[in-house]
Amino acid sequence: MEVQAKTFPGGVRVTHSKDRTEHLEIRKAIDPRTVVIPLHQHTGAPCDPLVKKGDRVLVGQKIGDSKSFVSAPIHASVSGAVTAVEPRPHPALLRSVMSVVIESDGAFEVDPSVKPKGDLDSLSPEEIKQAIREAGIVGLGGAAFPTSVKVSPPKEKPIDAFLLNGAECEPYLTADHRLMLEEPDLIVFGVRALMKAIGVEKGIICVEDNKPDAIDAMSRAVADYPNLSVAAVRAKYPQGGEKQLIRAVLGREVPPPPGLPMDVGVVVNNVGTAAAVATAIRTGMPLVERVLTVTGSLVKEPANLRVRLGTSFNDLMDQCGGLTGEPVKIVAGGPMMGIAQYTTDVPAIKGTSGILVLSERDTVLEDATNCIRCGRCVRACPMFLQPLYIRMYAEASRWDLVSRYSPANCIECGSCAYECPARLPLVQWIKISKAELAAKKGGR
Amino acid sequence: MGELHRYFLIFFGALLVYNILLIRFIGLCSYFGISTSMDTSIGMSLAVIFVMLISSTISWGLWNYVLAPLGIGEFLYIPVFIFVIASFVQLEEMFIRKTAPTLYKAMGIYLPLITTNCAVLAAATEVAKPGFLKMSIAYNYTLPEAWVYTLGVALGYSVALIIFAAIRERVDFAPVPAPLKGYPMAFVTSALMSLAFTGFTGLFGL
Amino acid sequence: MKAQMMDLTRGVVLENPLLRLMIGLCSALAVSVKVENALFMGIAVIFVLTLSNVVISLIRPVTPDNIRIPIFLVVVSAFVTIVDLVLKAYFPDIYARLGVWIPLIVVNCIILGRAEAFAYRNGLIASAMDGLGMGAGFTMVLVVMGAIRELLGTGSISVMGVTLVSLGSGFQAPTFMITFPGAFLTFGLVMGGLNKIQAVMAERAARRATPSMGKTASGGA
Amino acid sequence: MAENNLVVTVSPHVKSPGTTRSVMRWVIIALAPATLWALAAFGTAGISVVLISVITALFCEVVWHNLRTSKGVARTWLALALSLGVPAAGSAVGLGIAVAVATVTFMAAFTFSETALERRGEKRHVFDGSAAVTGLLFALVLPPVVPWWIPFIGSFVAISLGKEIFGGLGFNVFNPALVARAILVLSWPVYLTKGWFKPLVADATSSATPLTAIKEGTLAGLSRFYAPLFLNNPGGCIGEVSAALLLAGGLLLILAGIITWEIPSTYLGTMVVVSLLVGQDPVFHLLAGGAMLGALFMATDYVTSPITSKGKIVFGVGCGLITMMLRLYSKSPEGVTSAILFMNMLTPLIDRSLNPRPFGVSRAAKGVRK
Repeated sequence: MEVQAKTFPGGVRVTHSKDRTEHLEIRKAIDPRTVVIPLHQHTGAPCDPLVKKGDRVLVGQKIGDSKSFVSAPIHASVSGAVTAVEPRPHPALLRSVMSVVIESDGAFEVDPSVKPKGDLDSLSPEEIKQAIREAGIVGLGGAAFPTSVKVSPPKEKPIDAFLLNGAECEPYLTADHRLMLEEPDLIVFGVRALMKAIGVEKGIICVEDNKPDAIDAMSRAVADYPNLSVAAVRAKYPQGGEKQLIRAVLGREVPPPPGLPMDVGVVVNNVGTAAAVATAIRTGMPLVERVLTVTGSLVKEPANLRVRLGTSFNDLMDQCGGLTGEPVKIVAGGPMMGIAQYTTDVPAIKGTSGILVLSERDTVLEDATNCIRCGRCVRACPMFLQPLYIRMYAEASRWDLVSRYSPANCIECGSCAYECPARLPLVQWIKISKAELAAKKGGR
Repeated sequence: MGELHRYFLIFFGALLVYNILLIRFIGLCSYFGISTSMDTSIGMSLAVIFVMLISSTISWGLWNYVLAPLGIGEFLYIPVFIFVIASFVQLEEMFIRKTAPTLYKAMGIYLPLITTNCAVLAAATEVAKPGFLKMSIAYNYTLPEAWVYTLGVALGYSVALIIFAAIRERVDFAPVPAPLKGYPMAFVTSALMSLAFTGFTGLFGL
Repeated sequence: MKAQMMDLTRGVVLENPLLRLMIGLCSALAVSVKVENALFMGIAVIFVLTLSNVVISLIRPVTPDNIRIPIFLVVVSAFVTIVDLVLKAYFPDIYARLGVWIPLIVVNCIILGRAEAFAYRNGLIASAMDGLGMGAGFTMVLVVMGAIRELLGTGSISVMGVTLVSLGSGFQAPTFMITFPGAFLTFGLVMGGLNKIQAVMAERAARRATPSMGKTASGGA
Repeated sequence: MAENNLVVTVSPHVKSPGTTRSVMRWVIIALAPATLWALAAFGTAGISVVLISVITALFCEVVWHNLRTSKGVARTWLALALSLGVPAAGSAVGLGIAVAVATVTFMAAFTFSETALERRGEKRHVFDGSAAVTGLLFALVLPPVVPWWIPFIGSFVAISLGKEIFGGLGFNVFNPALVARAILVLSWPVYLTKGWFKPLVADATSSATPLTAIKEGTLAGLSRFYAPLFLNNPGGCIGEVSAALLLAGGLLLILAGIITWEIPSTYLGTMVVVSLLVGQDPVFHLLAGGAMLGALFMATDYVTSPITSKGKIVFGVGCGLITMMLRLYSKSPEGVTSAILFMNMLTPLIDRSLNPRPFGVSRAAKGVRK
């Protein structure tokens, strides 16, 4: 299917370094003895615990929920006794978060509430949204935004296109790629469920052209659904960004914050999210496990693992043959947007798309030098910003001048800092500017 | 065509080749003070263009119809010009404050500053008693030439001021050596700006 | 007598118009091409400044407050006209070179500044002394700048036809110093140099002032 | 909690291979063919100019670096005094060449010892090669036969006044090499504009370059100059010997992604258009004088040219217009230096007003913020 691959302006060419794991089948991770399940694994209000020390829980049983609309309930991924409900280190928030610690009894008894939700055609959009909300499904691309909120746009914002994000533009990570190869039908079922929930006609599955096998697999899977199609997009980072995918495939641009994709009539979901929705409807099992890639030059046998949520990084790294050297950085997620960890005693959560062990050679630890105004960060920025000025004025704390370059538009994809020959921490300064301007309420 | 060509030469000479700030060094007091921010620079430029055009017209009129015929020009031109300009600016400030408050907000506050601005007086004097620009074309200013000349000087002032404001917005954030911080660095930057303007000496034979 | 001395020296160092208050630049840079020009302009400014200070402080009781600026202007322009005519009569070649900048003394910020800030509020003697001091400070800086630029730019300094100093024929003078950018550069670097000297002196003074506490964190620019 | 020394920094954790040092290395590689060809053409005269200029630039960079980071301040002041005092005293007493050689070797030794010291204990000093590039570029805009102290003082001025006084690399507003050349042209015009051998000139009397010959209208039938100008023009400055090698170097930089196409193409393009309008021979204007060196290596200096592509186009067109205006209507034969300096001055204003269209603001209503 030689359709011309679409792309978006800006962005950077990154070395994929996916070769070590892109041909490995997804393997089921060894069941953990204990799991630590944080009550805040999504964007939005954290959940309140529904269980206490000593309770016995079953697989799929809800152990945390929140009354607020923008939230997603938390479920147990193992059966066993709750040994503690206490703050534990968190891979994304870099501070301790209230978590439920469960000692597994090895039985993995399934909770009675886990029952298939029935046939897709008989389910009404409301029932599908309710199923998604109950299953605690969030965006698995990395943002972890509650899917139930995303699929219920307000009336005055009509949606005319649904994009499935199969770009996976982060180097090293291959989870989505493997998922598309091994379970295309499950994904298509999930896409149809999401589209029915939103009430949108047209669905496009977008895959980067560096994964031709995935494009073929998905094309075969959508063959008998006329309203679904597959679009090849050129492999360029950050193609996986929501706004960049919409611009590349549909040519529309989401307005600056607080603009959302729904403002241009589009909803974008990740491949993993679609699979989780399909599982929730077909088997009734809530989001208790996910596929992630454990890789990096120091990992002896990198792998794509289907992991029960709450398994600690240590266990996952051990079952991949351990490390062949002293790691400099351990990153939760991809190298471009992932978060460097200060300890390995953190659990894999809904938003963890990969565990990356980087050696001295992989990462770059040089000191920053003077900005030589080469303009590469301006050319690289997919949001058409000028990072060098944000940094220059932020360093001098001139927030009035910083707000003129609207740091709030930044999606923190890291393209600018990637390209910067002076190794300046541009993303760090933009994050500081965002916080500073938000605090001052003056920022756009 | 000769007339138009002369206008072009006079305008070009006043704007670039003999830029009033960077080549003739006139009006520097306000130049260094105002250029710390772009908005004030734009406001001041508007005010200077407005005041200079009108005060030059008045001084031209005074010289050709009052001072020169009476032959007292040589002795009284300084007090007369400065008095005219000072009182005119005072009048004009009241006028603008009443009729155009927004315009007043944009440039009004600079009007009193202009009374002590050398550039306005220099332009007014030149229009009356040519010779200060030492341009190679022979000229004794007719009214249109006076306007073209004054417009050239005023725009030259504004261009230099606005460019300098943009540069200072960058140089003020540079780690300049401690003793040079502030005004000394402004002087050195102006030196290099003047170097760029000196590239135009002798252009069009001026 | 002490007060008068204070008025006199203030203009020269503490509140030097050119280097500290940054006023009066209009007539300074253009004139600093030759020491001769600098001297004549300096003397002109001293003359106008001192006398106008005197007159302004004399007529202080009788000047109505709201139109005092135009009155100052008239007084100053009277003296400037005197200078203008004297120069044109007795020193035609100097006048040819300084021609334009003489009338600009009227709007020179120093004169109006001192008139407004000092002469209008103080006695006759004090105003005269202040005018003299300010004029002297202005002239001193102008002459120093003129010397630097003329010596480096042409290789020798000559006043009224008499060459005072010369670097010899072998010296190929960088004529950049007497071009327009040279003026800005000389002023900038001299100002920077002064700041440096002042910082070093302040540091030494701070260190001398607290020898007992050993090497304290020295102040300075 | 296992004891570990994990590094925690903000993302991204991988970076592109390009560093400031590699950028400067690419520029030197791109300049190498034209420089070597010129040195072959001019022999020892050319070589000494380039050597003095580059060594002084590096020495000056080390001096400024030590003073700024107050490392070894005493020995640096001493070295500076020596490097300036010895030549001054020597030339006053007429020692000429001996003093020159002594000063240059002293500077080279001091620079080497400083950088070696730097590498040993302390972390590698940011000797990113930008001083070397400035020194080389400055040498290329000098005529080959000049007194030895011209590249010496010029390089000092280029690094100190052109770059370091603004606070180091990245903060200067004007191209350092051109600042130095402009100051030297104003200081010692006799060495900079005329007086070097010109086998190329039609009549033996005037010793001007082909460009000045045009101005004086003494040159007809320019086409016979294409071949020499393109390949072997000993009439101009060191860098102008072969437009072909400069063009090759420039294209190499564009292909390597070091410089972008906007500035060179709009600069040279505007020159072609203007010379056609005025009825002059465009190819000649491109090949003659500093146009090729200016458009490909001087105007494209990152620090002193605009950031956005719109800004670069305005910059290029501006440079082209001013260069032709100066070449056609002003006294001096060459306009490239003044044109680029003037546009450098406008760059902060251009950058401030020509901002890229914000993402999501409809292309029609382009919200260009002031």
